[in-house]
Amino acid sequence: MYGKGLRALSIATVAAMALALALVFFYAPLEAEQGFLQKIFYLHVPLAIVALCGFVLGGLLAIQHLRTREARWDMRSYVAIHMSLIFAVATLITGSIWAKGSWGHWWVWSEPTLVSFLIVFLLYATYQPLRFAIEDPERQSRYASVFAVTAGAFVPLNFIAVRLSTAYLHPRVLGSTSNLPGPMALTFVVSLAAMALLFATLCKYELTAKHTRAQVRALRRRLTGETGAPLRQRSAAPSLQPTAASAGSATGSGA
Amino acid sequence: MAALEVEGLARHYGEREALSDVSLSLEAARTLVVFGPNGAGKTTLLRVLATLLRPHAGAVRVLGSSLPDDAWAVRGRIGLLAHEPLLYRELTARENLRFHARLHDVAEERVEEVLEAVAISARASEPLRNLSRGMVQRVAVARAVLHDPELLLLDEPYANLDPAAIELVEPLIGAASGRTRVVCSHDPGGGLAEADLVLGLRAGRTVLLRDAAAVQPGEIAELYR
Amino acid sequence: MAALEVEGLARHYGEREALSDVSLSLEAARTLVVFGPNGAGKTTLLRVLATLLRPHAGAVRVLGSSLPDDAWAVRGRIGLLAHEPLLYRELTARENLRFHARLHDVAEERVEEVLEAVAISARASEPLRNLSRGMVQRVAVARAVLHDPELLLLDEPYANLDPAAIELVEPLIGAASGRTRVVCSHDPGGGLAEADLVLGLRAGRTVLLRDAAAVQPGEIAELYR
Amino acid sequence: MRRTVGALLRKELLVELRTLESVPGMSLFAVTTFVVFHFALNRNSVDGDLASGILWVTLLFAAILGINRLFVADAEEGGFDGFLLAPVDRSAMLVAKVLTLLAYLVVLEIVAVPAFALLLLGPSLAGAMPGLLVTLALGDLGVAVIGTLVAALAVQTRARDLLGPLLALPLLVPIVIGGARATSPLLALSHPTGAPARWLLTLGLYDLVFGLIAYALFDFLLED
Amino acid sequence: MRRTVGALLRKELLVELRTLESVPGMSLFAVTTFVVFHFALNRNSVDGDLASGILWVTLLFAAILGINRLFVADAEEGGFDGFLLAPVDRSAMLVAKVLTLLAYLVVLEIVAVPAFALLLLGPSLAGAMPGLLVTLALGDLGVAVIGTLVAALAVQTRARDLLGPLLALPLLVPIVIGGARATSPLLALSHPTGAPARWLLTLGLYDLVFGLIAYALFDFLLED
Ligand code: HEM
Ligand SMILES: Nc1ncnc2c1ncn2[C@@H]1O[C@H](COP(=O)(O)OP(=O)(O)OP(=O)(O)O)[C@@H](O)[C@H]1O
Ligand SMILES: Nc1ncnc2c1ncn2[C@@H]1O[C@H](COP(=O)(O)OP(=O)(O)OP(=O)(O)O)[C@@H](O)[C@H]1O
Ligand SMILES: [Mg+2]
Ligand SMILES: [Mg+2]
Repeated sequence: MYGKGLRALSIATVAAMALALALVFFYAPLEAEQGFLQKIFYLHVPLAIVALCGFVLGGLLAIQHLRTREARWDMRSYVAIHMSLIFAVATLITGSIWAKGSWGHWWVWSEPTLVSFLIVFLLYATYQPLRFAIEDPERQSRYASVFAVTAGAFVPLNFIAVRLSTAYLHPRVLGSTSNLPGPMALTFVVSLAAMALLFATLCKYELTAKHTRAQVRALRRRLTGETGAPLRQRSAAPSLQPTAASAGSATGSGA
Repeated sequence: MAALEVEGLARHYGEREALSDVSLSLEAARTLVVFGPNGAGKTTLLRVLATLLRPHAGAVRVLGSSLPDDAWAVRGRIGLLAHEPLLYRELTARENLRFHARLHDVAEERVEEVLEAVAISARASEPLRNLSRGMVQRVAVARAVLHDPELLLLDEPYANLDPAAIELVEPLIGAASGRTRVVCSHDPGGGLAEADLVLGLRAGRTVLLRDAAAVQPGEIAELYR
Repeated sequence: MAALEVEGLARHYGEREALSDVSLSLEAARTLVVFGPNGAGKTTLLRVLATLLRPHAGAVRVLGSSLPDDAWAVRGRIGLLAHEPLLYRELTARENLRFHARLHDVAEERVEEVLEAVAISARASEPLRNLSRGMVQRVAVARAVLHDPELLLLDEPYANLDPAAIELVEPLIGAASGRTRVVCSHDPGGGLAEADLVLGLRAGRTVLLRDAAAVQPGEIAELYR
Repeated sequence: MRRTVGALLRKELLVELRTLESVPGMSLFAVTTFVVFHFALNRNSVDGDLASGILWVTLLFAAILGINRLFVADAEEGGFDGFLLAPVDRSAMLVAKVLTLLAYLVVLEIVAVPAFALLLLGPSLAGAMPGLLVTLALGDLGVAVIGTLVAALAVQTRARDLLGPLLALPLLVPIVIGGARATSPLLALSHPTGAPARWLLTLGLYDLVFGLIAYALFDFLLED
Repeated sequence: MRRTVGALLRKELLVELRTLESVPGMSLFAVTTFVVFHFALNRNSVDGDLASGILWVTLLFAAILGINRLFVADAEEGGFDGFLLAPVDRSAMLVAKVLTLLAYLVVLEIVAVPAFALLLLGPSLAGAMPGLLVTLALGDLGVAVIGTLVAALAVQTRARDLLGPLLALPLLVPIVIGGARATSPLLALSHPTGAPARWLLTLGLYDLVFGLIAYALFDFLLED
């Protein structure tokens, strides 16, 4: 059931990525000051935006998990944050490349956006270690969700605090597209959409893979018993417990 | 209505099943004794009944409230004596009990009363870490009965107690206390003697559930084979 | 020569006397069972004999070496089973025992051997914190006998063990092991049965010291009065 | 709830008095840090940004030492389970721990701020005092709330000593920013002014938001 | 002795690995700390005295965290007694714990120093490297020895967290001040020079004295 729609989504993503690439290289005009390097903008900014939204999304999914206690919401929250972390690393790398190219430094402190992004990244970098350090899967998912909600709320708050701290604001985040020249704005919007699609597709892939693996394990354990499949090693990733299944069989058989 | 009603209870830790499909029902003021080899799931069962662990499947009703949803309603009517004393080692016996008395809204006099009952009054002003193991166990007994619970959950309650102490705590946690009790035991003879109902667990599954009067000692020995 | 010779031993914690003027002597391959109410000083005596606590007065000779000066010579020939398992909860049973095997310069095969002997092999790769209380106690037994000690010091060794486990560890720490043993017990019947020599302590003082054959069960009950 | 919080606070006080685990260590760490800066900077006085920065970073580090110990006694001895068995509102634990941590921080500052004035600070504290008190109070509140949440998260993990600081540091960055920025005009050598209302407001809002979050989430950390 | 130290180190490593991969944890920790400093001090780059002060205070903080947890696992579970029962040289415990703490500090520095250079430090590290390495090595050694001694003392007196930081901090002050003084000329913006021999010598002597003291005293600490 997890695999459903995956193909359509993948195709849409590939198409959108292709379109975005085409626009970036053949349609969007060359920026006067920075030249070709500016093209990284269409990668860097969508990555950053999607990563941040992904973090917040992870928090929202975690709220759902805390409310319903269903393992699948924790799984979704985990996947969203996991993907966002990867996107965040990509943002930091592309941003650094851009910074080196246009300012001559790999890192500058005067950009509040960069710094607050770094803080958010540092916070989320503890997500996996936190999960890994808790062995009991239930407690792991509960604690991870508490973390995800807290950190999700922290993302916007932190941006506000950091922005306030710096008098001048260099990159005009999000609102800035309005002052872009038309073709650039269009290219940017398409790139952003493609990036969001990519995020969704990758999440879905990971979810499907995890779910399939869990089902295979459950089947194997049911067929061969404990000896057939050794207990799952401790891991930071959530496990989809065969809770519902075993509960069903338990009540079914009676006593 | 039964004090304890469990139907198809299951609980696992990760992929390890600690309890599966356990069903039982216990009338008020009676004693259920749980036997089973090490790792059978006795402690897990007790912790589920004590509202400290959520059941993963099945219906559990304790003193008329179903867990985990109405757990708040039965806390305070349950007394748990676990493997660990659930006390602060840095505090004295009296301080520990006073803390619990406040949490349970019990009068302070009751603290002195139970301290007296487990014969630890003379040492009640020393941090627990300076007491011997058996003395700490006595304080743990005092804690478990401090709020006069209706249901007692006892995990090998007599471990580390000397014979005199066992007699001493009898009116508090023994059959004579008149409370509903669930006792985990490794002592086939003693356990059977105080039981009304016997539950035998093996690897988390029920292998014996019968009125104590109908249980042969050999059947309990059989459990450990 | 006697395996254990204690003469006028005293030990206090701060101003509290835990042991005073305890004297005894135990031949090799025999069993001394120590009875006494909670807080009598049994654990303290064991820890002194195990070289973990210094005697404050008196002469103590263990396996021919006098404590505390020659303690280094007897460590490694003593196996202690204390109230706490003396193991790392984060490590698995196997890792814990391998650690001790290295400290005692024992071959790694011996680790598997004792794991097998206490029937914990199947769970030997899980951190101890995931094991049930009785399983941890089994690992503690394995640790105590890992280096094949001449003298066993056992503090309520059967607590938390199921009857099958008690049988299982019998060849390791029971009378059949052929080792010199000092056992603290709260079980008058069982304790007396395995004793060669009986020591009764009350508030740190010797109130009974006699060959087990000459001890009446009533005398032990008397100790707890 | 009042009664429960009272009982918990009493217990915390007893444990801390018995063990002196947190407060002395925190205070001494702060003083030592000032001594180190005093010698390292090779300067007898600092002011403005540098002064407020050193003050806040030191307080933050000292706070983290306290955060790391906050729940250890409860987790180790099964005190958590004891509390969970009582028929009381679980949020009482949050409130009590926040108040405990707050008390630690206040004691810490009673020691650390005069020490700072003595060892490092150039301008006199007298005029800055009211503003400083307000800023510290707002900062402390935030640190206490976030610290308690983080401590509860970290204590049940195996790596609590490392995870606690790791989780706490980023979450506390906005407080340090707000606190340091609000304090620095107070400690300026020339023309000290009041604490900027903007920053006090930011701190207050941050406290409020995280107070609500902690209140909503804390129960989940106590379960099972 | 070699075998015993090996066994102990192996155990430490296992416990550590079981808890958290400390290297990533430590790197995160270092980076976050410097971000905090950046905000608190409101500076984009530091040099000289201030830089060396920040570096050493960070180190001090990490050291206190490390010292606090050094013997916790052993004391809690009676692992200490298990060790004491073995027929081995007790100084092995000292050596193993010093090495453990040293490893902890070295790992921290391997990630913290480059992070510091990248994030905060004005002048380039290239020229300062040899001097810095020597200073850090001497400082670490002292911190490790004193930390172990104090942690052992604290754990035995059953009041570990009271005595841990309380004893460690005053004893560490000379090291941190010496280290900071020795480092600051290395990090100067203009005319960086080598680490002053005077301070290195002081550090070395201090290490030596405490090494001897620790070696002489450690057996007593482990008794009873
Ligand atoms: C390590 C992280 C980052 C680095 C090194 C970096 C670097 C840069 C650079 C060099 C520019 C070009 C500025 C110019 O036009 O001269 C830029 C622009 C921009 N960045 Fe980033 N960035 C980073 C993170 C982020 C994040 C997290 C966001 C989003 C929330 C972001 C959003 C933007 C936006 C919107 C622009 C466009 C500004 C404009 O309209 O020119 N960046 N970034
Ligand atoms: N926290 C935990 N994490 C993982 N597994 C656990 C945990 N606690 C218990 N278990 C496992 O669950 C099973 C049942 O444990 P439980 O403690 O209920 O046994 P028990 O019947 O009380 O045994 P004992 O007689 O030894 O006390 C055991 O296999 C045990 O290893
Ligand atoms: N660390 C300590 N500090 C102070 N007093 C202690 C300490 N350990 C034990 N005692 C005291 O010494 C006395 C003897 O204690 P010990 O543990 O030897 O008793 P025990 O005979 O083993 O009792 P139990 O049967 O309860 O295990 C007790 O009064 C106890 O309170
Ligand atoms: Mg149990
Ligand atoms: Mg004892």
